Amino acid sequence: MSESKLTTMQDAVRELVRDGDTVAIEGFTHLICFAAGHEIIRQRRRDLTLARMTPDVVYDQMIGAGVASKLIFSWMGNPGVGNLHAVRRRIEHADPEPLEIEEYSHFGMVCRYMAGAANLPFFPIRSYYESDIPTVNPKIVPMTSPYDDADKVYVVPPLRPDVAVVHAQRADDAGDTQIWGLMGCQKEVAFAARKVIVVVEEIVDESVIRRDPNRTVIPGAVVDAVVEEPFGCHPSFTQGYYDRDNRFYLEWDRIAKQQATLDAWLDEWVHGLANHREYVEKFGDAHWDSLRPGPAPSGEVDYGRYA
Amino acid sequence: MSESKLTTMQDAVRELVRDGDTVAIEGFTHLICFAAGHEIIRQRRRDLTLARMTPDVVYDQMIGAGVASKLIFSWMGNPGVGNLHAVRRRIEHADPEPLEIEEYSHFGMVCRYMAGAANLPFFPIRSYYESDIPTVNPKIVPMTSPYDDADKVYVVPPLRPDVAVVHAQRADDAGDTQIWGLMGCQKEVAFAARKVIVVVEEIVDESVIRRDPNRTVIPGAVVDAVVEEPFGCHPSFTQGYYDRDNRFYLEWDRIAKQQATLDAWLDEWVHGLANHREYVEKFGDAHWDSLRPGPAPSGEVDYGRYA
Amino acid sequence: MSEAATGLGYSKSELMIAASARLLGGVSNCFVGVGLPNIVCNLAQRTVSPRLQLVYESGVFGARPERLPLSIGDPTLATGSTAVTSMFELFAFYLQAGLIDVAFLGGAQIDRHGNLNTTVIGDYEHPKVRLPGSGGACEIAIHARKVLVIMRQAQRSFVDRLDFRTSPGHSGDPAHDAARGWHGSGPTNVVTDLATYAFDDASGEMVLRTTHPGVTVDEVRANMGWKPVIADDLGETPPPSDEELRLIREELDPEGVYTS
Amino acid sequence: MSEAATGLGYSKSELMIAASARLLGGVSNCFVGVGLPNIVCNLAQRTVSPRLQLVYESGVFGARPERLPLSIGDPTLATGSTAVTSMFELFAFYLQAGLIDVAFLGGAQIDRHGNLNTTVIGDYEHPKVRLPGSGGACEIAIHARKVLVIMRQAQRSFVDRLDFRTSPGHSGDPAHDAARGWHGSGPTNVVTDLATYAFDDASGEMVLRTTHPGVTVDEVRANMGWKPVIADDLGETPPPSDEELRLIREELDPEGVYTS
Repeated sequence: MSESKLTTMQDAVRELVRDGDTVAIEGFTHLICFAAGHEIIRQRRRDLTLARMTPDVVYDQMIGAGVASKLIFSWMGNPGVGNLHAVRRRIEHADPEPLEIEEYSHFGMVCRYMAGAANLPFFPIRSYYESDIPTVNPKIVPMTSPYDDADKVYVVPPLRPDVAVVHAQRADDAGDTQIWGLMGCQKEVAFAARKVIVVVEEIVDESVIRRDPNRTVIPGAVVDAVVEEPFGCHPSFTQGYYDRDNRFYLEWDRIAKQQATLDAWLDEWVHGLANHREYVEKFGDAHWDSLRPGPAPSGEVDYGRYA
Repeated sequence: MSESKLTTMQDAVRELVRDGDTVAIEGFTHLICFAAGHEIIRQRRRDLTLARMTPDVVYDQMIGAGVASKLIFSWMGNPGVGNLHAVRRRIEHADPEPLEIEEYSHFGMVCRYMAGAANLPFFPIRSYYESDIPTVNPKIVPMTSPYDDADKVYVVPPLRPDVAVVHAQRADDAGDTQIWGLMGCQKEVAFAARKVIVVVEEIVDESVIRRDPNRTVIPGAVVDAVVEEPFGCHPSFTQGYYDRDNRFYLEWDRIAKQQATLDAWLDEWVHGLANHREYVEKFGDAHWDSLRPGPAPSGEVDYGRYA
Repeated sequence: MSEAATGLGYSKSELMIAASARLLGGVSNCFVGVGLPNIVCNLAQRTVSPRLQLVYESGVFGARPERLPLSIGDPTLATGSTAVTSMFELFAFYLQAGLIDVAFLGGAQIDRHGNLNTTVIGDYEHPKVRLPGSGGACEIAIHARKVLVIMRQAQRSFVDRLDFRTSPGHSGDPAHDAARGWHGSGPTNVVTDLATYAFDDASGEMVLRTTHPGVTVDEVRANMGWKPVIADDLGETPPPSDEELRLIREELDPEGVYTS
Repeated sequence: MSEAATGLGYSKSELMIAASARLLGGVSNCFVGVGLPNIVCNLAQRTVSPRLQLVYESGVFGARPERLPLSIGDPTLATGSTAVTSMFELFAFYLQAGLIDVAFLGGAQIDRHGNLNTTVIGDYEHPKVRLPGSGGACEIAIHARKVLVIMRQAQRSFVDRLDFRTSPGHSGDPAHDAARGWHGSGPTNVVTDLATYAFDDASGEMVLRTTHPGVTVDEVRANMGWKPVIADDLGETPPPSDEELRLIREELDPEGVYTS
């Protein structure tokens, strides 16, 4: 009934990501598509505006590699470890070049995606009261309730990335996508973006999706490309498939401290490899086995057949 | 870890529904809790404001029984059949007494619940342009985008029912509730309401809920009472449990045409019965067997054990 | 109206269904109603629009009903569909965001610009007939890229002046319509039991395009409350093909619930 | 600081954890962070607050972590939880709606009114140190009914003037605070490696309540940027009980990641 959008990461990035685009690789600790970040570095995109609630190691790699000139975010750091050295060098010392920033709170970022997804000109939120954040971000503006002059909110504008990359456990080849575990803002960013690349651990038959339609988070109708990339979130995790590789997060703290060691890492692990499959092979099976969780099945429900 | 909120429909309505309350029994064709409507009639509540996107047979019964003085809605009718005779008698002829109405579009009603659930003073929507609806409902007010004077939306105020009744397939005794099939605005109305009665086909152990947390629509944290009431939606349906009893919807068209036949039906099927269990018994097992669908299992997913 | 009554080998409903389905060529995301629209969409999926996705305002995307749905919330719509979503998301992320290519509307009254009344006959405060209200119609009229109206035609339903404007149509001023910035801009076609209509780009007014076989222009005129603009190339509505009739009668409505 | 370093049979972290957990009596919905707050909540659940529900801004309600989470998005939090929701719903329906009874915040700087800076040290345009930013802190400070701050105390972190106010605390004017109409109104308690503090209802200013065993008031004063108000009933922070220490060492942080 619907056409296949199956492609490779290489082709998806080549065809859909342009220099100067606003790109969002989302995923809140869960489902962060490092494989897409690496391919964007490999294809040496430039002047990107990177949007993400929580810029972490993947954006430190991309910004350290020089693909971006601006960052839109709400929290930056190496979760549970510390700082993003490459990002800080650029913000604090314009080293090697300056990085423009536009910052919100978490809820502000989520609501920007919500407004983008829902085609709303603004989204109201009860935040930023008596905070200095609006003083450094003029896009966050106060508004009074039309029902009560004493009731004030702030509003944020829609954020519609040119490209959103959403990682998920599974999708069919039309892009009907199912996610379990932490949802982050995967649904909102997908509906908000002009172009959507869905990256999954497994392509499944449409019938698997149709057996549990309430599990579908993103319909193929908004998806432009579907890429099957096992372990595509490493060192982040995919619920039920593999664990976060915390050793890598700790190691990155050391790697990113100097631009030289960061560049060496990029040469070996990104530019030195043709694609994510080679990255997976380079780590070796034993490594991936060590990250596999035990089983925790969801159980089944019955939708009932009404014929 | 959390206390049981298990009770009977009789006690839930007696303790939580007061004369004059705003009550929302939601469910979009799916999961309409007729059992709660019948108990409210049985306990002869008065002067209620009834809120519901789609007032249908259950509200025709309640309004025909005289429990309500006002209706907040977006579409009224007997879906696939025709009119709500009792409601129309009151609106068109104040027979036996007038009924105040406050109407929206579907999206307007949903957004009123959204604003209530999210503690927002208003919710913006792109609707009502060049429609007469705002001229008869002053609560729907125009607003200009602070980012573009030429971009206009309408806003609706929050709707926070005193009591929401939400039917679902299953919940644990703390009120952690799971739904599949049509969601309507069950989640939004539950979070928006001050008091929530969850009615389910089956009470399940907390472990069943915890096996598939993404399936949870309403957390026990917002639930005040949990009632187990098999077939509590009849003649509406519960996905996977029983089908809509369309014969009853057709029959109701005949019953409601005259107040006398409506009263007789209430006497026999509501006042004449102590509770919903007797209603189920009165229909008999053969009837319920005829409404049971075939199997359509969802399949399982794996959350992974991270210990 | 029964087949016998037309004496043409098909019923008026079957003609309306076939004529409507042909308007769905190349459409992908279609907002479906119950009754005739449901059969129209299923017919289009089997003929002019194999990629057509059935979307229901109840929150179902990519439905594959195994039986004729009795309402837009029939359980057969959820089972086996591609996605089931909350009504907020359906209206916000799908409809308001412009993902719906075509939708169906009807009403108790329509005027020459395609404005529709599903709210009240008579005065709002003292109604002669209280109708269902907007439901999703107001949003659908604004956001669906194409809107197809299927109605029985009569003096009391095709009116010069609506008693209440529930859903906006064309304003009559194309400059104004363009400036609206909506995804849609009023109905694109009207199919009745007597004729089919389109809307004039310049005036935004309903234009008689074809009359059904055996129906005269006078008959059409006699059943509407204004003097209709008639297309220069006024023609006859092509009758349903044998294949269309076979699909309707054998697959889509074997019991003839909506088509006999 | 190691147990040896205190010479008291417990580490400063263990004291901070026990002191903080005791502040959670009777609490039900608790917004948890990583590190110390995570251990504090789990300890409270096993002692003063058996009904405590662990809520994570990542979208998890009623978590039952089988291991010490490495981040607020650790996969062990989703598996076996009561509900996993989108971040929009977590922030809108839970936090903004007032369902969160208590939350934990920290920061690079705090002032006497509990305003917090997690954004920048130095000038915003030309930062000396760029910090992570708000994350959910700004919303949490406004909407959580109680806010507990756990921080290491020093001249550079307990400052007279913040470089940037990321999250609002008390205004200093109780009338103003009452008129805010927020669910919360600035931090309720502060626990440091030297002492514990509450806030004065009238002035909204931080008040020294207890000093930790072996810590003098002068030592406390020497590690903050303003002259603190001292409670009339200034006391000593009760040390962790044997049971609290057993739970921390045997069940919650056996490897001593956060507590040694």
